[in-house]
Amino acid sequence: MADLYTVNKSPFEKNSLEDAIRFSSEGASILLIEDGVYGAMAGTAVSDLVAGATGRKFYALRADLKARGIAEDRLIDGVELVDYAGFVDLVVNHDKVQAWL
Amino acid sequence: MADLYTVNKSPFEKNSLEDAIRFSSEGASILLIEDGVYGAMAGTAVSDLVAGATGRKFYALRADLKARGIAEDRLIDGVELVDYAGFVDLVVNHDKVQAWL
Amino acid sequence: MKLAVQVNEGPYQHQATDSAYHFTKAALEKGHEVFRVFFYHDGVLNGTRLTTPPQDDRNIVNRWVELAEKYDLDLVLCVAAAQRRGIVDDGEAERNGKDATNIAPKFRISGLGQLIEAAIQCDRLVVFGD
Amino acid sequence: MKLAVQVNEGPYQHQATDSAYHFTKAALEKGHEVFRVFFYHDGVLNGTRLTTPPQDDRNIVNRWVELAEKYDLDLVLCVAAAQRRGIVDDGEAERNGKDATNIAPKFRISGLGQLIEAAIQCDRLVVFGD
Amino acid sequence: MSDVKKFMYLNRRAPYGTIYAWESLEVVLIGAAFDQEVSLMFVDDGVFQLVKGSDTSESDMKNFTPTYRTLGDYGVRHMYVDKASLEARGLTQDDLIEVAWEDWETEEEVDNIVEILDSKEIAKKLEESDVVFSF
Amino acid sequence: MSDVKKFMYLNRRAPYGTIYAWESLEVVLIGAAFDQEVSLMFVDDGVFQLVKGSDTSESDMKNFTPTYRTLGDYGVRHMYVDKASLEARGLTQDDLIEVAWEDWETEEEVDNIVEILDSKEIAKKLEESDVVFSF
Repeated sequence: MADLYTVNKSPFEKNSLEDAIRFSSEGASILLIEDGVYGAMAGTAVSDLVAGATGRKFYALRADLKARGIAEDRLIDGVELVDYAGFVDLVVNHDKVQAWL
Repeated sequence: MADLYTVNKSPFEKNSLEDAIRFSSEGASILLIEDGVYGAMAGTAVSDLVAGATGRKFYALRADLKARGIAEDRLIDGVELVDYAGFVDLVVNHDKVQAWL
Repeated sequence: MKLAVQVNEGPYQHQATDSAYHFTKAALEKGHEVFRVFFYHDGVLNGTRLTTPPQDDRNIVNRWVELAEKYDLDLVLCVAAAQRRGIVDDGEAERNGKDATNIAPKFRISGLGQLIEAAIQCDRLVVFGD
Repeated sequence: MKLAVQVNEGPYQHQATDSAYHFTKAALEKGHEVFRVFFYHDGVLNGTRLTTPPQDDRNIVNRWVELAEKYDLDLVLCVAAAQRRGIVDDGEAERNGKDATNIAPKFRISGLGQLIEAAIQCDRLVVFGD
Repeated sequence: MSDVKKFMYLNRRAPYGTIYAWESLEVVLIGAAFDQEVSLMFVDDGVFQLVKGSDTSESDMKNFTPTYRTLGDYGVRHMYVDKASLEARGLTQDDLIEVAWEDWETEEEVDNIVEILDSKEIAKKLEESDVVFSF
Repeated sequence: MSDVKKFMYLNRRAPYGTIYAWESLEVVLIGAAFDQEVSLMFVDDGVFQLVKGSDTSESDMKNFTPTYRTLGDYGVRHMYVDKASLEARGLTQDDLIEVAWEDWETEEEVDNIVEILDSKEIAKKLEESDVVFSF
């Protein structure tokens, strides 16, 4: 197993996503929630953070994407959407959770 | 007269200082308070923001520098220190105040 | 699995409290044990019974109370954080000479040790904050 | 000169309330008129009388109260923000069926129009926030 | 100074993650009663406030995005968007809501008061304002 | 799982501008009673928490910087600092406070448990922890 990282900050506003990637080990999962879901958008100035992070699996909370009007066809390839039940499963199926606020 | 910009965010954490410089006009004054005072430090990765901003006058709140252990000899040349009374004078002596939070 | 949840922010100002609620609810509905929800920093402001949110918006405090009633959930407000921010139960009112209380039902005020204990006892700690 | 001050954050969590207080005090000591201090967002939490900060720390609420007593300062909490966050005076308690109040002396609850009015009336608006 | 002041509301935060966008909007709505000259500025993550298609049904939050569309009726005359902030987020004007405006007395109409400006133009608008509200 | 867990406190915020640094420290102090294996990590503006020479006399805030020096007495075994964060802020280890540690039973002593690590080492420390506290 590996760790689950949660990121709730817009990558345009704070470096939490960058940190989560930098300090995570191969095999880690990174879940984007709240304003963190902006990091899942393709075609932005920071898309390469997620698109270029090999060996990490990315998830985004669907409820938070929808609230912000981000359609699924705007997402970076490979980002998987979860609901809160899926969030719980991710927590259970990883060694521990690291919140990068 | 010109506008006074207040910046209270660390320039390592948010782009408020960069914005205040970008959206200010020649002759503007920029006052660094709270975590914003880290923008006044010389020799950092973001020192050029202040050091390279021509036509703007920079101030920093002394109480906030001291609380953070930033000695005066660590500051960028030309940054002027003020106390809260000086903060009030700056507000009075400019057209208006723009808070870049 | 046994989970602990930490909430660092107050209601409405930051979505962290919403995320914590929905996560906790989903975990309980899936049959996991939520050992404790520990409210720290401005998070203690989730535990006031004096809020009156607009009719067309969610009632964050009541949601917690209802979840606690349904699942016998342990909602703990850090005493030090609560004192700084004015969240008071009967005991605190007496100790600190306050003339009113504002704590919501199902919440209790206790020490930081309750967070440490939760972290020791539980399989996972999940933190929600700004 | 006539000044208005807006405070967006609660006490202790963020230094914005400290900055607002020290600025307001300095302005009054210099002989300026502070027409109103308007508390918005979590800023309304500055107006609770139920805080008990540690003895070795500043008492943010009492500082505002003492400043208001000395200079007859108008401290206004936004009603909509106060309802969301559980700050209640007698009128609000009656209107919303609350069994307690927690507003501190010298603070009053009123509408957002008080902020707009202050911005119109004053020579400068100074905003403190997160 | 004239009776009418130029108010500028400076919005730099994403919606929903924090309450600032919504409570700022509440000030604009209330402020309509005061007959000032009102503009809104959207910079940094603030541009996300105007993105179309918000659906909060799964998150149980109040959806306030539609309220922006009505601002023309609340006396808001200009809504400015920072070009650089928009581009950095991969957005274009097509992604943003439209806000119509009409002067009931002169019958002057504007289909959409949402306008994209560059940094220099924004600096000028800020400088020309009498009061800047930040949230 | 053994009786003793590895606790990691992750600190990423500057002191004094917000309360997170101070209230996080309060958890560490209380946590000493629980005999876990405790480490603190300082990343991003969190490295500013350890800067020497704080003087809050003009700002009327509680000066908690000296409390970090005592953490060795509260069972904290390691304090790690991110090298990249430190360098970006123009700081060196000389700018940081020192924290001594002593094991009263074995008489083992460490003059300073504040240690600068690179990203890879930090990732490893985080991964080896059992619980990560974020504030």
